[in-house]
Amino acid sequence: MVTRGTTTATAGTTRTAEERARRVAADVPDPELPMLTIDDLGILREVHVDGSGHVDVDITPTYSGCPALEAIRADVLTRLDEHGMPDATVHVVLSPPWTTDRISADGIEKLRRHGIAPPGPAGGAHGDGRAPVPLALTVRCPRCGSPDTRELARFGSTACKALWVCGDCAEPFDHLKAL
Amino acid sequence: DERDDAFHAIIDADGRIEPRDDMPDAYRRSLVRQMAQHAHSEIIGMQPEGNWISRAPSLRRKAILLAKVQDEAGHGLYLYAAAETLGVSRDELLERLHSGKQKYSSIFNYPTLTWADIGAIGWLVDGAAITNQVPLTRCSYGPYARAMVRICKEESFHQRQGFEALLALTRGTAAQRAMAQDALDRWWYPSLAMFGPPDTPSQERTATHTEQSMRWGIKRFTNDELRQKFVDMTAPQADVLGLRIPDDELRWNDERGHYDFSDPDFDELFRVISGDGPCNEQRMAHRVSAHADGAWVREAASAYAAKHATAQQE
Amino acid sequence: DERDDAFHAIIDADGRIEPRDDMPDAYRRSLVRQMAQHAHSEIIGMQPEGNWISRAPSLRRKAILLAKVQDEAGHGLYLYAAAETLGVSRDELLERLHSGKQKYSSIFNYPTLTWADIGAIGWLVDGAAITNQVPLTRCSYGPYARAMVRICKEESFHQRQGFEALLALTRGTAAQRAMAQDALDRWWYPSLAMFGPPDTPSQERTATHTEQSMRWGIKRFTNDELRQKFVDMTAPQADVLGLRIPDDELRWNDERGHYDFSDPDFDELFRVISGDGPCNEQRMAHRVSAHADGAWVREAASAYAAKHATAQQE
Amino acid sequence: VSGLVEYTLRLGDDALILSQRLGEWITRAPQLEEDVALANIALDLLGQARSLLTYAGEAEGAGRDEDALAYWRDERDFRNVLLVERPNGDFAETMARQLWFTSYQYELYDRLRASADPTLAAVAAKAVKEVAYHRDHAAQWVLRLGDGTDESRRRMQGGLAAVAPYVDELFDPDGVTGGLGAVAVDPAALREPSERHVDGVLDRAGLERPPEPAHVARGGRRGLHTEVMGYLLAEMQHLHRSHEGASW
Amino acid sequence: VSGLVEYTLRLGDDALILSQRLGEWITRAPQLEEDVALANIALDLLGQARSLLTYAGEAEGAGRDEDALAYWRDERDFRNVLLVERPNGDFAETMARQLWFTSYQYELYDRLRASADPTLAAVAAKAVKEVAYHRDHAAQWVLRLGDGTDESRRRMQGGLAAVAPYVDELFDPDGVTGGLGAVAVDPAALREPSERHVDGVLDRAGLERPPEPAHVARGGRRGLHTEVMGYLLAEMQHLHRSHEGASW
Repeated sequence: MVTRGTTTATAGTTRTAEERARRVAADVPDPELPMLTIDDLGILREVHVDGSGHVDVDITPTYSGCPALEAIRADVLTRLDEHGMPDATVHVVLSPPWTTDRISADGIEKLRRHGIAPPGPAGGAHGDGRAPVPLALTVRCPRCGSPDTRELARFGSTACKALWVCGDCAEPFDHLKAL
Repeated sequence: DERDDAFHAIIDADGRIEPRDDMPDAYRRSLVRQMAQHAHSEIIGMQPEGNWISRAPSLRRKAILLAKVQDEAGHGLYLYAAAETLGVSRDELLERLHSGKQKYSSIFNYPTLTWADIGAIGWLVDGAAITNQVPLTRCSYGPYARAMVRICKEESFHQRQGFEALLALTRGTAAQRAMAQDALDRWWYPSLAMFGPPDTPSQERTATHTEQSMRWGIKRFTNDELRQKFVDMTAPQADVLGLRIPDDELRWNDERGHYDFSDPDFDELFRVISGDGPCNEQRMAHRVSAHADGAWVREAASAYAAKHATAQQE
Repeated sequence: DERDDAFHAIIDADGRIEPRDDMPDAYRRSLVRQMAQHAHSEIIGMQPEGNWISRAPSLRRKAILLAKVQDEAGHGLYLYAAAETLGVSRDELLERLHSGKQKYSSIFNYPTLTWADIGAIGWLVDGAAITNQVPLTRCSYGPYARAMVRICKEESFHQRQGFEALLALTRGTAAQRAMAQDALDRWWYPSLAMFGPPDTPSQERTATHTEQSMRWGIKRFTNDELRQKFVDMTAPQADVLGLRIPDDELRWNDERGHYDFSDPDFDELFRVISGDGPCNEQRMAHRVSAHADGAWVREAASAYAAKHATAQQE
Repeated sequence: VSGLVEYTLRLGDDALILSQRLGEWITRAPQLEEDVALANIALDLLGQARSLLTYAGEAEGAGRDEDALAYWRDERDFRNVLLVERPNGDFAETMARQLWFTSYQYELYDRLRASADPTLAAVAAKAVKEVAYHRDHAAQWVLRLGDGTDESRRRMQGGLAAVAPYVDELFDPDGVTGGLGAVAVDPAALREPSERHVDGVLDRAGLERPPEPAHVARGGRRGLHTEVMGYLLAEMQHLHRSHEGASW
Repeated sequence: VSGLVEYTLRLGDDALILSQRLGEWITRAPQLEEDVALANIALDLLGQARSLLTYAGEAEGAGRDEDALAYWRDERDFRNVLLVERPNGDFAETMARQLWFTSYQYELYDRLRASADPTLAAVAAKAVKEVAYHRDHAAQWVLRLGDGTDESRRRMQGGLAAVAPYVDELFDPDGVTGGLGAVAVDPAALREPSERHVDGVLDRAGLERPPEPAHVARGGRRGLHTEVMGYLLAEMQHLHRSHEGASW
């Protein structure tokens, strides 16, 4: 629950170690969207390695109640351990809050490939924080690309998803809500 | 005829049938029944687990359980929507559930008596469901196959969380360990029964049904093959948990490369399917009364939508 | 007239008016109101206590509480029957309760938040009730006076049990002691308010009402006299319990031979009487819905009785 | 656990849990007379439960008193039949449950007066007189509801159907009672007289025995309860368990 | 107890208890979409509660974590407003409660993002986006029910009247928030924007503001709850308290 400042690594070895630690942590798949890594989703924040080799990893939840966070924490620690970095701590940071804008371009493409309509930009709707619920006007079917789609349920099986259905190919699909 | 030939050509090439493709009526009916039963199972399955949301022993476990039950409702929604691509509405399917014409998985006719049952359901019931469903990701009907891809991913996460919930118990106090073992004792055979009756040729109707479904690519393995997969996956996990599977016959068979095990009581399975389970009546009554109590809300939503559709046209 | 004279002769001789005696309409109306309010208080008073039957912390306390609530229902029955001697039916009186035309004691519009409240109600509320009612054993209306004899005996027993329940707490753990003190803090002033508004001449209507009731022998002491009696009885008991009455002014006054104390907030009393109490709405809604839910049962009982009365006559 | 302890817990738990359910009626009964009557029956049952649980604790010899047994056992350790833990339903359903349970319990206590165990015999001798009243109370109401209005008859018939799946368990024989010889009463022997009494009341009320239920519910004697039981226990035990070791 | 701890408990308890109530809807919602939506909202609230209770425990410095605060405090120590502990009632009453609570909570979190306390600010910044969805969800339903059928309009009007006595407490100012300066948000300042939002929704729905209630219920912030609260806590806490010291 603490927001940590960044420290600049001075020694080159630390930087190398830090890059390696980050690559390892970045590869951890999201438990609920396992085709995406936590880096794709923007859940992974800072990774630091101090002089003694201790790794600090900051992750942030997609939403307040996200119960996958514990699993992510465990998976990050396991991966680091497997890669010879057993001395690690995973911190949960809330600030700044996660938004769908943090999903990488790669992540957006993977979502689409797996039949999940990616979110539109959240920044406009939430930029001032006074958040009217963003209207998703042009959600395209991730399968056939048709814009003839409609929202079936604003809340989907996981908190970040809504359920939509395509008017052309008739198939239901998940849409990651702009948050 | 020509349309039949096109359908069979796709099936034979292990391709995907899509909603707008031609398909034989029997194939469509079979799929509707299978997808509906799957959707019904998701929503009825919320009841035994929902039973513990208010009483979860830690806030973290409460959050995990809430998220899981929410996932199941979401899967139900998704599956009903996928079934609608076959030209049958959710309302019709619910009506068939409520009138008893369509079934849901019998496993949900057992009660959740202790918190450990939540772990056992995640580990065993979701484990069995995944074993059943992973092959369906290659099912011949496109929307169902893709739904299975998505649902299996989320269910794998549930299974892992169920296992972890049990692990916390078996690494906990004596009372917690006893609770975990008791849950395994009660849920083991009902979980094995989830794969359906055995593949004996004597039960010809069932066998024929299975064969037809396999020819159509909407079933990929026989019941006994799936049951074996499940036992092979689960038995070593029980060892990790330090729990004893309540089957004296259970042991590794080097020759077969599989675990030997005793079958569940299939007579009980048939009794429970046909209504004689501890919770059949309770589950249906709960479901039907929720639906009936909500009728006025659904009517209001329809009336509102109709008014505003009219208003827009004017 | 002559009948009035007979009535006043009995009253003046401190005798008893009996059901078949002549009595002025105003006397009858006053009595009906007073007895009905008393009966209503018994049955509404079951709610705050009934609230803890299912959760009582020991089987012994559960039995005592069950017996007490049963007594209250019995007192209610008895008092409605006594009121019926004045020519008004229980159904009519219940109708006046349910429509809000008649009141019950405002003390029952406070919630029972912890187990200690059960002890506090027994000790303070029953104590105040007894203080109010013991003089009524000499009330001019025979059936009411006799009812009071019986009821006061049982309520003394309840008061003693309430005191003992609190004593168990104050001799128990720190958490139990805190629970007991908290209950006293919340119930003290509402209990003092049970004796009604103060005897100030400024509130003339009330004073007149009291005076008339005293002339008729259906009230024997003024509100303030009764309140003083109650404080004099209760303050030393609080010492035995080791609890602090939440009144900085409370101390023995040697000169007066009484305890000095602060009055309750009479504005609050009037607010609660007129509907603005924490539980007014809840108590009435509970009572009315129990009555409504039971209508079909009462109708069945009447129908059965009518059929069998007819059958016997045939 | 010895057979005697197990058997005594069964009797005690039946009484305790039914008492808990009947207590829920108080302030909610259809008329004031029934608030009194149901409180009275609940109190009688609670008294029986206290004697029986106390005796079970003594027979067990592990230092558990009535409260330890009522408040510190978990759901899987309760031995009551499923019938008594059922939610009350409407007044007709409660009376249907009362009709069956009192018929059973009356026959049981009547025979248990002759138990080779003097404590059980003494508890039964006292309780059988109370239960005679409870049984009469239930019978009177079943008559009035069955032979009252159309609605009451319909509801009474519904109540009988609702409890039907839970009746058989009362009469299930098993090794525990069998192994106790003249100490215990064979539940199977109570079926015929209990059914005779119930049938007699239904006949007089012009009510029909409900059809055989699709499912016969059992398991309470082995601690396999229905999902409502956990909620009942949470409410009953929460305060006591929150103050471990405290006296009340 | 410091003002910060007290204030954080208030925020956390509101979220926790409302989450508990909304969770009761699951498997009972009028349509599957609402099972999902209400579970989702309950989960968001639970997540907020966990962050807030964890922080309250840290600020208190007595070693209490989220579970110690949720499971081991007694009724008199809970700081939630009475509104959130009310039984759900029908769907209209739940939506009336949601309309008021989300309007309040949205305005609260929106301002709390600028709190001088960085943790509260971070929790609020995260939560405000979630609550925007909750508030929209409530508004959509109030519109549909108010402007749906005669029955839904009648029920929605009834739901608004049922929660009316519990609205004022949300905006009660007191010394705790006053004493915290720029750390806390003055609840009184939230009244006007919350009411404006609610009034806007009611207007669009063609609904009337219910008449002033005879009694305005308050006391939750001082641990003076309604009688339903004890039952809610018994259910919520029983299992946890039954295994003191266990990990789950």
